[in-house]
Amino acid sequence: MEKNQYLDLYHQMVLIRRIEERSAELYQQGKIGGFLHLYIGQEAVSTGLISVRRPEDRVITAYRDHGVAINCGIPAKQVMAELLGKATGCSKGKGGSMHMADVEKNFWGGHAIVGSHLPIAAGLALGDQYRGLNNVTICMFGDGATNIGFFHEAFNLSKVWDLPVLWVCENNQYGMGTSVERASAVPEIRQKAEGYNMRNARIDGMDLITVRDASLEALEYVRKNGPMLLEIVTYRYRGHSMGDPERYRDSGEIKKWQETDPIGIYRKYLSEKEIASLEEMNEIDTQVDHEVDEAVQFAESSPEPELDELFRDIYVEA
Amino acid sequence: MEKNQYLDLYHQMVLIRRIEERSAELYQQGKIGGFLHLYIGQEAVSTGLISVRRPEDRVITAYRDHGVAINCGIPAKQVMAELLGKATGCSKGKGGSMHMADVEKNFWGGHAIVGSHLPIAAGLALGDQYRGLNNVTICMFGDGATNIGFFHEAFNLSKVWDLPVLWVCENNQYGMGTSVERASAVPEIRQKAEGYNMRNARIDGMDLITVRDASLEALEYVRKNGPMLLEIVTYRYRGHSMGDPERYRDSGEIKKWQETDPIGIYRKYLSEKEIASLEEMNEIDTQVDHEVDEAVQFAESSPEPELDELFRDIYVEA
Amino acid sequence: MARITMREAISQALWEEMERDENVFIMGQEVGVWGGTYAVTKGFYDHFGGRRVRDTPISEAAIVGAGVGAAMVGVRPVSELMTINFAFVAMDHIVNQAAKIHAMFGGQMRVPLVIRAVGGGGRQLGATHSQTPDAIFAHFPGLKVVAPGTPHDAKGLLKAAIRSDDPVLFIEHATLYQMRGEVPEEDYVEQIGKSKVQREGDDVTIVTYSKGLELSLRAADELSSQGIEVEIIDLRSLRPLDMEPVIASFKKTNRAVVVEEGWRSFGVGSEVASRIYENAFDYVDAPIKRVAQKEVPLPYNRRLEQHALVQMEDIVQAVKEVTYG
Amino acid sequence: MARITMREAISQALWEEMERDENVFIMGQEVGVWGGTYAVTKGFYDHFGGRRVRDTPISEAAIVGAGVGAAMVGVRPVSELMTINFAFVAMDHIVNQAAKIHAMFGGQMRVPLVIRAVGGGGRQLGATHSQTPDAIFAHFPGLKVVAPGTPHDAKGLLKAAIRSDDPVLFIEHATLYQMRGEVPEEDYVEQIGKSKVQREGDDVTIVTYSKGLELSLRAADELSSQGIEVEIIDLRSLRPLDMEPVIASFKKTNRAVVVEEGWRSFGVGSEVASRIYENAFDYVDAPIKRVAQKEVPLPYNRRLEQHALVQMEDIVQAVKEVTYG
Ligand SMILES: Cc1ncc(C[n+]2csc(CCOP(=O)(O)OP(=O)(O)O)c2C)c(N)n1
Ligand SMILES: Cc1ncc(C[n+]2csc(CCOP(=O)(O)OP(=O)(O)O)c2C)c(N)n1
Ligand SMILES: [Mg+2]
Ligand SMILES: [Mg+2]
Repeated sequence: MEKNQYLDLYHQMVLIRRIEERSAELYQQGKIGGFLHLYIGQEAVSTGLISVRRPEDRVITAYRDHGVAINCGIPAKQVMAELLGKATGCSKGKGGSMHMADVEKNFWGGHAIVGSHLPIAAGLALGDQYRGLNNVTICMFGDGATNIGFFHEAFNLSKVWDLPVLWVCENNQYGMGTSVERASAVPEIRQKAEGYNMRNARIDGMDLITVRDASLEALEYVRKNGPMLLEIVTYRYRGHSMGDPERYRDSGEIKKWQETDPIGIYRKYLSEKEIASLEEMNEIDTQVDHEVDEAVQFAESSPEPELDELFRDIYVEA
Repeated sequence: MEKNQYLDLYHQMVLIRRIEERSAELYQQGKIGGFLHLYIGQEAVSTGLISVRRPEDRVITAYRDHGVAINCGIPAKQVMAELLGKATGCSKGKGGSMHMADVEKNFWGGHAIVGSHLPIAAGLALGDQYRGLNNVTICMFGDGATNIGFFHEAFNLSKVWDLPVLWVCENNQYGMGTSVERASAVPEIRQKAEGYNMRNARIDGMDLITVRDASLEALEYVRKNGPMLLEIVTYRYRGHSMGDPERYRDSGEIKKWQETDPIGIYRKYLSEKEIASLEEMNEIDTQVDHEVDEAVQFAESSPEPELDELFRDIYVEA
Repeated sequence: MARITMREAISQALWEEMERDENVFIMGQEVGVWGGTYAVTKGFYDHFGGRRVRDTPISEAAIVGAGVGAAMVGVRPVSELMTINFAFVAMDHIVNQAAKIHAMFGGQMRVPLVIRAVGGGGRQLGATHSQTPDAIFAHFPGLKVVAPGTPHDAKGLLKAAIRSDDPVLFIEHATLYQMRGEVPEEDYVEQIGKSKVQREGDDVTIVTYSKGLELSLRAADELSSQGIEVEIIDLRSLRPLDMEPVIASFKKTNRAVVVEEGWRSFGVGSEVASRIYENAFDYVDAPIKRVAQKEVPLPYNRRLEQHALVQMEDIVQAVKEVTYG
Repeated sequence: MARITMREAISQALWEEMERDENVFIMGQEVGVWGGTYAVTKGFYDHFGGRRVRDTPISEAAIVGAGVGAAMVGVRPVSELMTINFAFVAMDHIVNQAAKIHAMFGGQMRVPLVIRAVGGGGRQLGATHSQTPDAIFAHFPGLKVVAPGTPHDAKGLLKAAIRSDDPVLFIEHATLYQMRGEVPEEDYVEQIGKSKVQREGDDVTIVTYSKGLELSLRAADELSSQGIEVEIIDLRSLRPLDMEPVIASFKKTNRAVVVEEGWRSFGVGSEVASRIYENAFDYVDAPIKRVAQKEVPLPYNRRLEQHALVQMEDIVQAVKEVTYG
C-alpha cells in the first residue's frame, strides 16, 4: 500500500468513530429517531474488508451499517442526512439508520430483519454468476444472525450453486444481550461452515491489517472457487442500540476489549512502522472533526422530504 | 430378543408393505384422494427404530407416515380408514394420508410442511425436559428436509438447550426428484450435525438389525446426553407420491436397490440364524393378507364423518 | 385463436418470455428435471438447460430471497413456490423484502421478480396444503398480486408480470389447469391492475376472480335459465384492485355478490363490498353478499371438504337472495 | 383499583400466571437477562430463573414451533416474538401449525400456546419494523387473535389467553405501553371474543381496537366538545370477532366509522363494515367510513411516517362526514 492508502484507511476508521459518537448525541437530542446501532469498536472489520474489494464487488449488510456505508464511499453528509431523515440522505430519508444504501457505490444496503439479507446476498451473486460476471458479493452479518433459518438456506444454496459470495460474520460476541455461547451450538461461528463443506477462517477483527490481508485472500478464493465464510472476531463497545440496559456484561469486559481498540492498534502500527507520525494522524483527527461538523450542518440544514414523497417509489410502475 | 419379537418385527414390515401396495390400488380406484406417499423400501427404518423406543418416547414424522403409524401401534384398520377419509380413521378422516396420528400411542403425527415438524419436535422434547421427564422424542424427516431453515433452527435449539431429541434423517437419496447431491452442500447428511457439535452416525437402513442396534444406542445416548443425529440410508422403490413421472432416475438404480430389499434381507437373516423357518414367515405373510383385507373391509364399510363434523375441533373452546 | 388449457397458457408465457429475454430464468423445486409438479415447465429443462431452469433445494426463503437479490441486480427471475401454502415459509421475503425494498431505499433499487405459486382447495390435500390465502398477500403495499381466471388472462398477465419492474405474486389455481379457453396466437400482454367484464348482464353483479370465475360462470348459466342475468367482473389482480368496472356494473345492477374461494373473514369479499358501499352507496338496493369458504381448516375427507368449499349452488342462492331479498 | 400502565398490566398478568401455574413459562429473544426489550419481563429472570424465563437464539420459527410442540404435550408456553414484524419469519408455525393441529388430527392434539408480539408504527423504525398486520393473522380459522387497547383488558385477556387451550396470538402495541388505566387488584380474567363498549354515545359508532382505541377516545372528546357524541366499541379480539355490541350500537346510531392502524385494503375495517351492512342494512343512514393507514411501506422520516399513520383529526373528520355527509 501507498502511504496515502494507509492514511485513508485511518481516516475512514476515525470518521466512522466520530460519526457514531455524534449520532449518539443527536439521538439523545431527539434529532435521530428509530433504532440506532453504533459500530464503535468494529471499525477495523468493514474498513479492512471493504478496502480490498474491487469496485464491481457488491456489499450488503445488516442494520449496523453506518460504518459500512462510509467504507463503501457514501459521503458522511449523506449518511448524516439519512440519520436525520432528510431528503438529501442516501435513501432520501425513507430508510433511516438501518437502511443506508447506495447502489452506485455497489452498496446494497443495511437490512433490518436479522438474517433476511443472506438469501438476498445469494441472489445478488446468482445474478452476477448468471450473467457471467466475475463479481463477488460480500455479505456481512452478526453472530446472532447465524442462528436463523435464513442463514442455513443461503449457505446451502451458495455452496450447491457455487455462488461467489464471501460470507462475513462479524462476531462481536453478542446478539443483543445473548452471548454466542448461549445462542449457538458452536462457540466458533466458523465451525458452522463445516456443515456445508465450506472453506472458512476465523480471524482477529481488531487489527485492520489482519482483516485486510485475510479479506483479500478470501475474496480471491471466492472469485475462483465459490463461497467461503470468514469469521471476524470483534467487539462492540456500546450497547446493542441506544437504550440497552447492558445487564448481560460487566464493564470489566468492555475495558478489556478496549485495550485492543482497533483505532489504537492501527495508530500504533502506523507509527511503529513509521508509515505516519502521530502529528499526521492527529491532523487527520482534526480534519475528521471538521468533516463531521460539516456533515451534521449539511444534514441539519437539509430539507425534509416533501409530504407527497410518501407516495413515491412504492411501485416502479404505478 | 425373543423369537416372537423377531417375528413381530417381520410382521410389521410385511404389514406396511402390503398396506402400501393396497393403498396404491385404492388410490388408482379413486378411493383414496390427495397425495399418497408410499413407504415401500424404507420399512426397516421405522420398524427397527421404533421397536426400541420406550412407550414414553414420542415419535413424530413427515407425511410419509403410514409405516410409522403401524410401527407405533395404530391398527391397520384405522390407518386404512384414515386413508379412505372415514370417521373411524385415526384422525377421524380429517387428516388423510399425510396426517396420521395417535396421541395415545405417543405418535404425534405425520406433518406435511417439509421440515416444519422439526421445531415442533424440539418443543415436544422441551415440554418433557421442562417437566423433568426422561422421555426421548424421536423426530424423523427426509434428506430433502435438511435444506430448509427449520432444520437449522431446530438443530441449534436442541443443542443449545440439550433437548432429548433423536433426530433421524431417512436419507432415501431424493427429495421428490432432486438427489441429495443436487440439493445439499454435503453428500452425507450426517455431516450437517458437525455444524452443531452434535454427535452423529450414518447407518444402513435396509438392514433391520443394523437399524435396531444403532437406534437403541442412539436413544440411550440421547436420554443421557442430549440430541444426536442418526442418518439412516435407505431407498424408496416407488415414486415420491402417486403420479411421479420419475424422470430423475433410471430403473437400473431401483433394481440395484431392490437387491437389498429390507424384507428380503430380514427373511434371510431370520432363516440363516434359524430364528424362523420360511414356512413360519410365509404364514405371517398370509396372515398379513387377511389383516389387510380386513382393514380395507373395515375402512370401506366405515361411515363417512357427519357433515357437521366439519365445524368440530376447530377450537377447544368455541 | 387457439383453444388451449390454462396449463398450456402459463407454460407458453414462460417459454416465450424466456425466448424473448435471456435475463428471464426460473428457479424452484422440481421445475427442471421433473418438469414441474404440475407439468407447467415440462420440456423446459431440456430446451433451456439447467442454468435457466434451476432446480432448488427445499428452501423457500432462499428461493424467494435469492430471487429478490438477483432481481435487484437486473436479471428477471421467476421464483416458483410449489404451492402457495409454502409461501408462509418465505413470507418475510415476499412481504418484507420484495414488497418494500424499492420504497425503503428511496427508489434506488428495483425488484423485478415474479413469484409463481399454485393455490386452491378441493383436492383432498388437508389443512396445510389446500389454502387460498390470496387476500393476506394483497394487504401489503409494494407487492402486486395477480390471480387469473382464464387461459387468456393467465398468459397475458404472466407476461406482464415478467416484464414488470415490480415484484408480482402470481397465483395459479390447481383445479383450473385443465380449463380451456381461447388464446391469441400472437404475442400479447395484458395490463396488471385492470378488472374485466367476463360476462354481461343487467340484474346482478358478481365480483370474483380465479377459481371463483369458473364457478360464477357456471352459476350464471344456471341463473340465466331461470331468468336472472348476471354480470361478472373478474378482478384478475387483488393489488392493484381495480374497482372501476365493478362500480360501473353495480350502478347498473344495484346488486352484488362477491365470490371467492378463500375464507370469508378478512378476505377479498369484505374489501370489495366495502369499496362498493363507499363508492356507490346511493345505488345499493340490497345488502351485498359474500360467498366464501367456511371458516375451518380444510379437512381431508372429500365430502367435508366440498361442504366447506364454495359450490356453484351457493352462488346461485346468493344471487337469488340479493335479487329478491 | 390501581392505576397502572399497559406495560405493568401485561407484566403482572405474566407474573401472576407463572406464579399460579408451574406449567407456564416464557421463551423468546431477550426475555431473560435483558428483561425484555420493552421491559415487560424485567425482574422475571431473577425471580423465576432461566428454566422458566428462557432466552432463545434468533430463531423465530423455532420459538413458535417449539412453543407449539411444548404446548402439545401439555405445558403452557408463552412464546414471545420481539415484534410482530418477525412473525412473518414464523408464519408457517403460526398459521399452518398452531392454528391447524387441533383440527387436522381430528381433535386429539391441543395447542395451548400464547404468542406475544408487539406491533405498531410511529417510532421511525422504517418499513420492515413498523407494521400492524393484525388482519392477516385474523384470516386464519383455528387461531385466536387478541389485541387489547387498555391496561385492564390487556391484563384480563392475557390471563385468558394463557389459560386457554387454544393458540392465541396476543398483539400488543408499542406506543400504548405507557398508557395508564384502572386495573382491579384481585385476580380476574376477561373472556376472549367479546367486544366492549368503551364509551357511550348516540350519534355515531366508532369500531376500533388497540391503538385505534386511544386515538378514538381522544377524537371522541374533541367531537363531544363540538356536540357529537360517539359510541366506541373496542373489538379487543379480531378472531373471534364479536359483532353483537357493534350491531347493537349501530342500530342506535345508524352511522359508523371503523378505525384501525394498519393498511386499509384487506384490513379490519373492511371486515367490520361488511358485517355491519350484512347485519344491519336497514339501519344504515350513511356509508360507513374506514380510517386506516395510507397504503405505503412506512418511511423512516417522522413527518412522512405521521402523515401515513392515522391521526386523531382523521377520525374527527370521518365522524363528521358520516354525520353530515
Ligand atoms: C428476524 C429478526 N428477529 C429479531 C430481530 C431483533 N434484533 C435486531 S438486532 C438483533 C441481534 C442481532 O445480533 P447479531 O446478528 O449478532 O448482530 P449485532 O447486533 O451484534 O451486530 C435482534 C435480535 C430482528 N431485527 N429480526
Ligand atoms: C415447505 C415445503 N416445501 C415443499 C413441499 C413439497 N414437498 C413435499 S415432499 C417434498 C420432498 C421432501 O423430500 P425428503 O425430505 O427427502 O422426504 P421424502 O419424500 O424423500 O421422504 C417436497 C419438496 C412441502 N410439502 N413443504
Ligand atoms: Mg453480534
Ligand atoms: Mg428423501
